[in-house]
Amino acid sequence: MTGEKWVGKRLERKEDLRFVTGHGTYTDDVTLPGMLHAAMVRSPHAHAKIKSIDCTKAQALPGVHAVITGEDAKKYWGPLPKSVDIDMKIPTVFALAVDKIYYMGEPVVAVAADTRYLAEDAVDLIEVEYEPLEIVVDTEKALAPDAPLLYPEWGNNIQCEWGMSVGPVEEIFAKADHVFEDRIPHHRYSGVPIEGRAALADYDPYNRSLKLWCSTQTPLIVRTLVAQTFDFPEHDVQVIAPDVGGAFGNKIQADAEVIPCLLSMITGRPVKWTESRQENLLSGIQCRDYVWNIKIAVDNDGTLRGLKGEVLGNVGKDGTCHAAGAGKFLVACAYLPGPYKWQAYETNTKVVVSNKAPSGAYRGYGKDIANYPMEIMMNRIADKLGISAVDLRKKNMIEADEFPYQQISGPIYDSGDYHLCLDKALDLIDYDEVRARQAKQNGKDGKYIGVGIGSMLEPSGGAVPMCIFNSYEVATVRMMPEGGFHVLTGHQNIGQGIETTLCQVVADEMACTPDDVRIIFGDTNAVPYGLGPWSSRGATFNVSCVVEAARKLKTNLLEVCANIWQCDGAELEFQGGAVVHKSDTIRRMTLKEIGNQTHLFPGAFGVVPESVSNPFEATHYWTSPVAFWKPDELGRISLYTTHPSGSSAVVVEVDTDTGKITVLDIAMCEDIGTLINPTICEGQVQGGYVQGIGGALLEELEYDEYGQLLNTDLTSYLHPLASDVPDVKVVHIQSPSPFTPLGTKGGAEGGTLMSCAVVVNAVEDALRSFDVKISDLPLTPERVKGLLNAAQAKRDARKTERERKTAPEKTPVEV
Amino acid sequence: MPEKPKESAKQHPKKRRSKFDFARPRKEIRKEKKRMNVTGEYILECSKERTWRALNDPQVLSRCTPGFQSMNVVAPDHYEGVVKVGIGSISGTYKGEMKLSDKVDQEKYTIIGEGAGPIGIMNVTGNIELQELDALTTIVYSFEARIGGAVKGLAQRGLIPIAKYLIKQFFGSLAEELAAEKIENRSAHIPETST
Amino acid sequence: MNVEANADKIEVTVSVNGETYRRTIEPRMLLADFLRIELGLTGTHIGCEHGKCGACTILFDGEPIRSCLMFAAQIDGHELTTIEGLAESPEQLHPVQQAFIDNHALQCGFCTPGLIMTSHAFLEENDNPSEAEIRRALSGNICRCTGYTNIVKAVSDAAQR
Amino acid sequence: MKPCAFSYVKASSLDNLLAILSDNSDAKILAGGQSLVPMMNMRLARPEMLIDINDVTELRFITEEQDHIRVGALTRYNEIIESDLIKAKIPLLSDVTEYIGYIAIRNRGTIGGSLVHNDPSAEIGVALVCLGAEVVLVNSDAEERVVPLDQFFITTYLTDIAPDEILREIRIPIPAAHSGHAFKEVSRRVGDFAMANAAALMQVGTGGEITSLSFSFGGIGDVPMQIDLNALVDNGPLVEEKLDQAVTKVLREIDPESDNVASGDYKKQLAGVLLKQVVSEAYDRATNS
Repeated sequence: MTGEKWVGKRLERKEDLRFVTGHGTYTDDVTLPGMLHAAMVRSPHAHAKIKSIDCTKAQALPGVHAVITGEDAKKYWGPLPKSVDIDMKIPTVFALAVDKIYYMGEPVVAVAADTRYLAEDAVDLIEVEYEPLEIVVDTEKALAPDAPLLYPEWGNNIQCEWGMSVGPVEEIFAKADHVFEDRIPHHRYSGVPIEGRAALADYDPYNRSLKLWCSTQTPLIVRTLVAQTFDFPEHDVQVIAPDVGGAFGNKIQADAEVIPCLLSMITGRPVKWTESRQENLLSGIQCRDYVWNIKIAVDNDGTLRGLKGEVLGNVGKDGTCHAAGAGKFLVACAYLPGPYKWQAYETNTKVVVSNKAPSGAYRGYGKDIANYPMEIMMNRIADKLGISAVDLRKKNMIEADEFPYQQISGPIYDSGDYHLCLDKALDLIDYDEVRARQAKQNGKDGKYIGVGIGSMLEPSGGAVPMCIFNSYEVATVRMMPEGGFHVLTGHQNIGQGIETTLCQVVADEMACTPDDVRIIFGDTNAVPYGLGPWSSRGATFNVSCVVEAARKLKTNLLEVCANIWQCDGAELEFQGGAVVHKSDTIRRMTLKEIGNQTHLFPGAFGVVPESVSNPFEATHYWTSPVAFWKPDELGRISLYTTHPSGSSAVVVEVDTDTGKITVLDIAMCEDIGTLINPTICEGQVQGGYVQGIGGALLEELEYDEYGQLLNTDLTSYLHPLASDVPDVKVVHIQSPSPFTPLGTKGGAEGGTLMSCAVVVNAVEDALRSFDVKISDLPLTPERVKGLLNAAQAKRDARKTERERKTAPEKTPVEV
Repeated sequence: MPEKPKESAKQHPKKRRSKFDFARPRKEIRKEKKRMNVTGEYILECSKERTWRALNDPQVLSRCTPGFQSMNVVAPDHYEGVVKVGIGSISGTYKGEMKLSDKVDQEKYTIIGEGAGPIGIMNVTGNIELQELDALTTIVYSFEARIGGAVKGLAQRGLIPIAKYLIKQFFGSLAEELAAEKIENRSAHIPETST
Repeated sequence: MNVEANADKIEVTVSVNGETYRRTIEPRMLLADFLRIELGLTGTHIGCEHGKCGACTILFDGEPIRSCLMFAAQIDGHELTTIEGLAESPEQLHPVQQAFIDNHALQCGFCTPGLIMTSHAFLEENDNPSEAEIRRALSGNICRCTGYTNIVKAVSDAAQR
Repeated sequence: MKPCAFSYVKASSLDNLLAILSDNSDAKILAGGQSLVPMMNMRLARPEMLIDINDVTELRFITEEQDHIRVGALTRYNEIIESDLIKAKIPLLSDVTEYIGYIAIRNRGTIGGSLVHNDPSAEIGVALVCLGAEVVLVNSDAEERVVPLDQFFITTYLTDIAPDEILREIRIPIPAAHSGHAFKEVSRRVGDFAMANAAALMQVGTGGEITSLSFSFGGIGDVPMQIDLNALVDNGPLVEEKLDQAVTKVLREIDPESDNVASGDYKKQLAGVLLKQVVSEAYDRATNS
């Protein structure tokens, strides 16, 4: 008999009890004796010289303990260290502005006072004189020869350029039956978690140490960056990441988090900074914001031939130091080909700086940028060729028997069944029924139903070269004398449930129950160096190193038992919370007995054979078996280990009177290989999908031409509400990855990175009879109504035109 | 504001020059939506000459400008002072300066005002033109204001109506000034309330 | 400008989760901060401080309110219930709390206390709500993680308990 | 985002409130606080003194008096929604109040506060203008002032209330029996500022002709605005083209300003849509009542 298996079970989450009772501990919940509170003066200008700063009134205010400007802060710290540098220009930027302002909301002066209230009073008393400079916010205008420069020494506003060309591009484009081209822009928005950033710094001059509680996904990376910023010994820095109230990629750097550290060093007291919502929207990490110019060569029968994509990315002040935003456009170029087969591919990107807030990561990190234009083009091309968008996709998707498949851009796709995913998504939404309903309803009472579909790739576990996010993971599995286990990991619980899933994984390896395991994370003094959750890497990197570490420990413990019983380790196995002899099952030792014997009585000396180096714990370093950085003969690299995939469909209703869009139905089929906890995996898709819908319909960080952010509160930055979406139906198929020990792949981003395109497709489908083409997002009612009006005007014009002419005009083939 | 359809390759296959040269009609439309312009006329029962004198008298200007709390003359036609602007519950004190330029005697001038305070920044540019018609002087005005900083997001909501209201107040007080040359300090009182 | 923070302090006596507290506070102290800082009840979270996100929702004399839009000065003599006051014991959770766990209605858990307080109050009024009614009732609480599907399930599940 | 310091006074009664107010006319009234406190937290509002009127129970009532209903200024949205009297006599008001914010907001927000704050698309104002309500103001000398609501609103965020005055109550004429009403609004999400909204109240004669019709827009002008639709009154049964003519006429007359939720042009389009929908719905209700 074999013991119960935990991987694959819909286990309730171990972490939930503390959350539903209000006993979670988020950074702002931590209070230290003598703690001060930080607040910052933020620039109302988007681009300006700092002429003068007068802090005297603020310094005089009772209860204020420190007031420091960017200039003075240079005595304590250096520029923010770069976190990515793939042939990128690295600007010298500080966490507090020095001399110059680059975006509205940039911190200029920092204050520490007895209370946050007082700190904000002090901020009010600080007078800063600015000399406004010419502003550039628009991506394309930033490239104009006469554009104002953020960093004059660069000579332009381009932070990096990158490109590749594979296959006989020009020849294929010349020969193809059609070339479709389009300009596809995408607006700026971000994760905007309900818990903003928060950091509590405690510098101890007597212990020469710095302790930092911080709401972050990556405590160890933050430790390194903080140490580098202050040129402070990293081994004297401790970062503690308690519960994190949502992150989504926004919390993977040390940016403003260094400011409370600075204030604590100055005052010698603990200083807490809890980002207000206004601060979070102004300068919390922002994302998206790009424009594609895309060309696709295709034959009459729908066979995709060649692909050309040029993407302009806008990273605001910078995308390398405040946060690693610049890298996502390289990922976008690597994955534009998506789940489809191509014969030629050419791409390049220009990453542009502007007077907007710094750009970082948000659920997708380039995979969304790759997916959005491709999935929209697929539908538009299908329309033009008069074939169904489903058939066009299926015709060009990589077949299930072709894996592992090296995509033309370099990545090696591990496993999947793209066709099956698409079919399942269509079944789930009852595609044919919707089409029928659509045919019946559309045109009546001004309401139009549309169904959008899309497919996606969700590369998991990026290993980016020349970047602190270069991917590897280390875990230690440790046995207690009483038989239970600790898993020590640099991974972080940000809501994705590792306190449950990792226990399931270890329970299977050690033949115990999840309750016999506790995950130790979020304390850099307790765990091995690891990179944390981003790029959906948990199920690829973290799970894999935990599994391997557990297996190492297992082997050692079998050796110990074999030594005790004087038999061969191969005759023993873990089973039902014990080690048993396969043939002689009377021989049975519970984990508790093993723990006791090795640790206590008689103790290691008596039972541990020389062959076993360490019976108490095992550590494993896991890195990708397939990612390669050394460019191959075509200059291609492969950065992601596993390639989850999926398809989804959405039904919308457009009210043509008001332009308002209602999402009626959402269905997604995802393939992330082996599922550890299906309930949690579905939750990731459901939440992710709704974030993408927010981007398509509601959310925007909109800057006016003066660089003023127009969405500085939650009445103007619109998260999706419960009343804005229907249930998200999710199914999974499982194509285990050959590259991970359990066949697992990451699954945190698929919903987000594809839903935006699917919604746009659905709306264009609903308004097909108006021949409406969507460009700008989000699809506000006003914007949709505007498109409808324009379409009507166009239609009327054409009508009169036709009446004039006798011969009907011939319409060109391009989209 | 309804958008023009995006120009696609369909309409102008030849138009594309460099690969990053895309057609973009949108920005201009946006401006209209975000900018704040107020134009209008105000008729005074008095001569152009007297109106012009009043409009150039710092004392009169400071008395008539709603919320003006203090003003001193830096140079001819260049004043600095403190204005307390209230928009319902929203109220902010701005330190700022005001310049009169492009003067044509008894015809017109341009006002350029800048202010900054804890809740944000404010820039106002206004043109004022005088026309006389039998003993009546018509003041034709056009103002463009823009605000920035924390106040921006919320204030946008009531901005134009409030600006119109404040401008009316200004000319109202000016009319009174001219009617009876009585001196009396005024400031815009805007009731502050809550839900 | 009024920056002196010493606008005379005032004393409030309030009952929170059945316990009576007396504190002397600045008039401007927000109720949410009072609960978190003065009483150490950090289960009430602050997400926006302008009434949109709902993370700070608590019960004021039995009715759900935004604790970021009230001043502690206003609660003198009133009764409050926060998320900490809902469960009998760690073993004996409130039906809504249990339903949230059973239906995986939370991920990062930050919005959860506000959502549970709102749902609890809503179910007191309407013990057999439709999905549409639930979605409307929860529209004042933003959850960024779950996409709401499981929260709606949890609330209708709790209604049946 | 923490408010500036202020001094705080709790008014115990209306007289006490008026007394305090007469000595501190710069003070701000704290009622529900659902609009004021956010602005204070963002430091856009910096009152030096708050007068908390939440204990002034004399301002919290709903009573019927001959031909009208009196609602105390401190009456909370949820109390209006739950009031059987209002459900029975002024269903329009109950319906409209449901649109305001969220449960937690409706538990605190007050009808008086909403009117004095005067957001151009506040549902309550639009409904009450449609209903022809009046506000009763009192000052420290206990002088009363009764002002029709449409005159009370000056412009966005501004009303005709003096610094020493307090809004005591709202008087709402009870619509004749068998009136038909309707309210609709277009907003981005549930509980957001409406881009536009509209309310209608009408009676229909036996011949299917409209005998009286009151209609108001919110979000279209700088304050809730009454719209003259007399062309539709005593003009036979309501038919599509009559309504279309009315819409065309109204759209010629209005010129909405752009604000942070929608441009003027779009609001104008919404106005047309809402007018048509709301009038037809009210007509159906009136004819079937």
